Amino acid sequence: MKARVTVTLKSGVLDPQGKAIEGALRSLGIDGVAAVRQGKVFDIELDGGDRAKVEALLKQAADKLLANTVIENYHVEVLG
Amino acid sequence: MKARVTVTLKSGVLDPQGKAIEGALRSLGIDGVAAVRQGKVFDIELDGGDRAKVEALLKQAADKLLANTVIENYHVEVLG
Amino acid sequence: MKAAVLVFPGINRERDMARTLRLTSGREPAMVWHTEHDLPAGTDLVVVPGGFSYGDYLRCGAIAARSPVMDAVRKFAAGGGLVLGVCNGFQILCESGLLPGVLMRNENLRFICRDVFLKVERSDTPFTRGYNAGQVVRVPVAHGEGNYIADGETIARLEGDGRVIFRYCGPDGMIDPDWNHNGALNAIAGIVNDGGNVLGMMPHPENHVEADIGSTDGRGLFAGLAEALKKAA
Amino acid sequence: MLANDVKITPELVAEHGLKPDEYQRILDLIGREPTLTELGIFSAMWNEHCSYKSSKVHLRGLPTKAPWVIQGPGENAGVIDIGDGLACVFKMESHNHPSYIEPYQGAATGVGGILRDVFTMGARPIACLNALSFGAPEHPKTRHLVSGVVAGIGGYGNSFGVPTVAGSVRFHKRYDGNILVNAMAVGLAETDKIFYAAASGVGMPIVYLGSKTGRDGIHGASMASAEFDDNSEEKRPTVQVGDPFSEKLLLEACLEIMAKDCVIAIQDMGAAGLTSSATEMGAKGNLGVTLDLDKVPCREEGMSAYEMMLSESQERMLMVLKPDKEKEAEAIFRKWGLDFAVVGETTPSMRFIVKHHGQVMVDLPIKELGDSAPEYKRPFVSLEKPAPIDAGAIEPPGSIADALERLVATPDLCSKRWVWEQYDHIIGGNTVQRPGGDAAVVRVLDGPKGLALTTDVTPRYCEANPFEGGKQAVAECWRNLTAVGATPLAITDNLNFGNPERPEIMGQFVGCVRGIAEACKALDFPVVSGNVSLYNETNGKAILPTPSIGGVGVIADFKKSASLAFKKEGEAILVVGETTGWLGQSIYLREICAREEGAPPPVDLIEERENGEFVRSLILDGAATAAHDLSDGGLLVALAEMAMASGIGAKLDAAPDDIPGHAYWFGEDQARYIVTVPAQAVELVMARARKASVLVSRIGTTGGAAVAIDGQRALAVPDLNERSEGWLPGYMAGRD
Ligand SMILES: Nc1ncnc2c1ncn2[C@@H]1O[C@H](COP(=O)(O)OP(=O)(O)O)[C@@H](O)[C@H]1O
Ligand SMILES: [Mg+2]
Repeated sequence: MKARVTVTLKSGVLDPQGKAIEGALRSLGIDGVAAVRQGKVFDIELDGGDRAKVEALLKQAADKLLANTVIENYHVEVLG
Repeated sequence: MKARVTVTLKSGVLDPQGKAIEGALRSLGIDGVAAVRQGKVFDIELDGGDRAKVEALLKQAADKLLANTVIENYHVEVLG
Repeated sequence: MKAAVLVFPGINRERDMARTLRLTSGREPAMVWHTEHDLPAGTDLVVVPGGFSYGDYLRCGAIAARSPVMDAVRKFAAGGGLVLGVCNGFQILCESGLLPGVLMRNENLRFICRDVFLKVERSDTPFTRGYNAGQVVRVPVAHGEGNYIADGETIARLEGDGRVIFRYCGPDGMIDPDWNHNGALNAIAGIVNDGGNVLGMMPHPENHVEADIGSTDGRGLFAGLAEALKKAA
Repeated sequence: MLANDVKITPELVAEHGLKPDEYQRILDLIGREPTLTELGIFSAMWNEHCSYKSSKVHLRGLPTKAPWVIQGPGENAGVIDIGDGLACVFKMESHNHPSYIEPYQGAATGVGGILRDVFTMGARPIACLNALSFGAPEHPKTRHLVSGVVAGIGGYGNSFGVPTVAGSVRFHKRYDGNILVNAMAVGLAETDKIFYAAASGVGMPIVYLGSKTGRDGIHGASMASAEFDDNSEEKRPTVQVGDPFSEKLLLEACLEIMAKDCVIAIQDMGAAGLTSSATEMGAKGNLGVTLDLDKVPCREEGMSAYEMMLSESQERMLMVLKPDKEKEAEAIFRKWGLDFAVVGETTPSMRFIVKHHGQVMVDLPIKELGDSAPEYKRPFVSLEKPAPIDAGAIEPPGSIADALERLVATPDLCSKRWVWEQYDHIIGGNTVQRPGGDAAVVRVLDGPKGLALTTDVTPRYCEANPFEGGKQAVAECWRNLTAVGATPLAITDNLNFGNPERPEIMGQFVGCVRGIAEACKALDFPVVSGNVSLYNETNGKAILPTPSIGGVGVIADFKKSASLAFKKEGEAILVVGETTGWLGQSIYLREICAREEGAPPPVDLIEERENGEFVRSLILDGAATAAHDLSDGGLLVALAEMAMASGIGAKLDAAPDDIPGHAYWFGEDQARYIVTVPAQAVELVMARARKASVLVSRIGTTGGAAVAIDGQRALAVPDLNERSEGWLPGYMAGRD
């Protein structure tokens, strides 16, 4: 079973990375970029096939490890 | 207009971070994790509303900067 | 030796590098700002120093590799000019396509600052003529992403062509996973391009050029370069 | 006209951490109800963190002057003259609560903040240090906190490009719910090019520089002074995110415009951001300030005046520029890609006025805002001091060797390599003595001068006897600088305590401060900067009193500095100072006997000074080949450290008959050092000691591959090393 956990910064939290990338895109001549926020994805392969169980497991993983819930949100998607 | 560029490691490329997270998940007692690969997402806000144009622009941005195409794949998704 | 040291926003070892170039060649290098389109006339060595260009925020060295000055460096290298990239400089050279491969997070995912031992694989390059082949030198590393990786074909080519110049080793010169602090493939610490005129390396020879501060093991690289360039001139 | 949109209720006042009488003080001061923004401003300016309201009266007792002090406490950082037209600028500051809530960002922004304090004064940072106190290793959060804090300190300093050269790490259950993260930064400037916060001249442009303002850390300053409870994890969004890249640009841009003589006054935006920086510049210069918030560069939309005034977004500065240099300064900031905006001006009115969307949101008397902050003489009691313990009544270990084996692998005494290898400690190319010794030594410019740097405190001594503990912290700091051959010059202090509203905590505070003052006076070692962190409690349980002392010393020729590693086989090992076998409050008692009891070792400051001066003279004239001060773990732990650092063993005489063996080897008598000298020099050194009335005794000889006490099992140096090096990595990897 495959799943993807996407971790993004909460809105309002400073994103130095996004800011630097924004600037770099502009100086590369890529116009029209108003804002960039950088996040992470984790592509995870799991043994076992119970969708609901896997989802619960990954929420736990995100809470405990993959996301820093003080400043980040996450989203779990089981791809089957 | 909003878009998301997702950058993932090509298969075959070693991912020390993913490997470490794999181990960490196991030691947290999260069972059944067979493999983890870490990637990045860029949430981008753009001025201008031509979907096709925005898509082309972002492909260019990914090719030029956001992805290192030697080791990474990317995927552009215009969310409207 | 007319060295040019590139300065990108966020670079932080440019002063260390400039001091070392001055100490070892007797000549003050030119500091070149990233927005420049040309290198100073007469430049015979380009140095891309260490640091955190652009905070290393996207991928290490990625943003700096796309600065205007790097076009000038590419041209300079294509003409056979000598280019040395150290630490972030190595990462920038890889990102700019001047060297193959990438530098990933250290295997233990932590930043590591310590002295390491390097085996000098060849002494017949302008960068290593100050050393003997097989010599072991002690120099510091200070990086979070120095784990060199490339695809199998590239590694085979690098090894086949003798383009691996420095390797992490034990004090006795043995290549041993215990002494490969960042997990680099084949313990690779430094490589050259196929022309042999562009060197990228993770360790900091510029921080070991004085007996009272660390050691003098890094001197050979700079002294050798100065000599090579004197001969060429 | 003041826009008084929100009714100020007692609940709102309480939420702002202001007591009813403090609110009354505000009403009396301004003669009307404050606006919400004004209330926010008062709460930020009058909280403990900014106003020092509980500590001020006691801090006045600290000695702050010496001929070499250029700037004592009161500016962003202290400044001392180190000769040759150079000044050393330094300060230590805590980021305790933010680091508990978000260890990486909390610690990182702590480093960012203290670096800003130093370069605001015109100094280029040349070194960082840190003093860390974590909970018990077995506490479920400790590992996560250690990992995050260390990565955060490294993450910021490494990227910014300053070497982190020394520090301390301790573990104790009393920090379980409230860790301490104290960061110190040290910079260099020319003595005649120091920059200060006081504005001067009316109608001068006030310029905002650096990163944009977001809603980061609003109430951050208040949080730093609020006692923790179990709900504290709910306060998370107030955590700021650090951006070392922007700060590095800010550093370069600031130093560049300072060199071009553009700056009249400068103040960084730290706690209470725009509010405290703007009012301080005005108040110190006897001027009013008017700010127009419509000009403030913002990262988020729709920020209110309240939010902008209290935001603690990092990497920002406020400056008063010379009007004719404004364009030049702006060009420099643009070159570095930083925001630059004129956001206000100085006025003759002595009022602090803030406008937003054309409305006056704040109109307050600028001087009184800071000067009228409440000041408390809080009641304090001194608890009864524990009596000294008779060493003879303390059970001996199975064997001295067993005890040493255990001690070198205890959390407090083991090697901290796992920590400092994550810090770039060599960038700059000036680190003469790296972490792992008594004090770091950093070359000044191209030499030959060097600076010695260290942080010290022994909290268990402070708890048992605050006055003696305060003295000891200063003395140990002085001793560590001396042990590398430096002349100690001045300190910064970071006073971490519990809730000052409890008389017994206030008693600890007062006792420690008095002890610090006494030692500073006796050792000519003034306090030039510092920071107070109170309310370090969880559910009413206070931390151990922890006044971290950061010391700076100077050595004329860095090449003469001594290190603790044995240099050669066959050299004589000498102990300087008197050994009585003091086991009260010792590490031995705690780790081997599981008792935290007794009086801590007293510090005789005259002896401290005499012994130190003697050791320094041995180092500087080349007589001593290695030197190490004695502290936690006493004589045998120190000897083991010298052996481990070198790989050379030691052959040691048996303990004298009149002191129990374990008390002799592990007692923590103060004012002591170990030095090694070539065997043939012993006579001469002994003669010098007699002349200086300093007690010196020979206890053994270097050599062999083991630490071997006559009549005891010998301990191979590599085994000791393995134990000492093994504990922390093993613990962090989850093997415990
Ligand atoms: N957090 C830290 N950062 C940098 N260096 C550290 C840290 N903790 C400990 N060290 C280094 O480890 C060594 C031992 O620390 P400590 O036992 O506190 O020394 P001492 O008792 O001599 O003050 C010192 O060199 C110190 O600088
Ligand atoms: Mg010491």
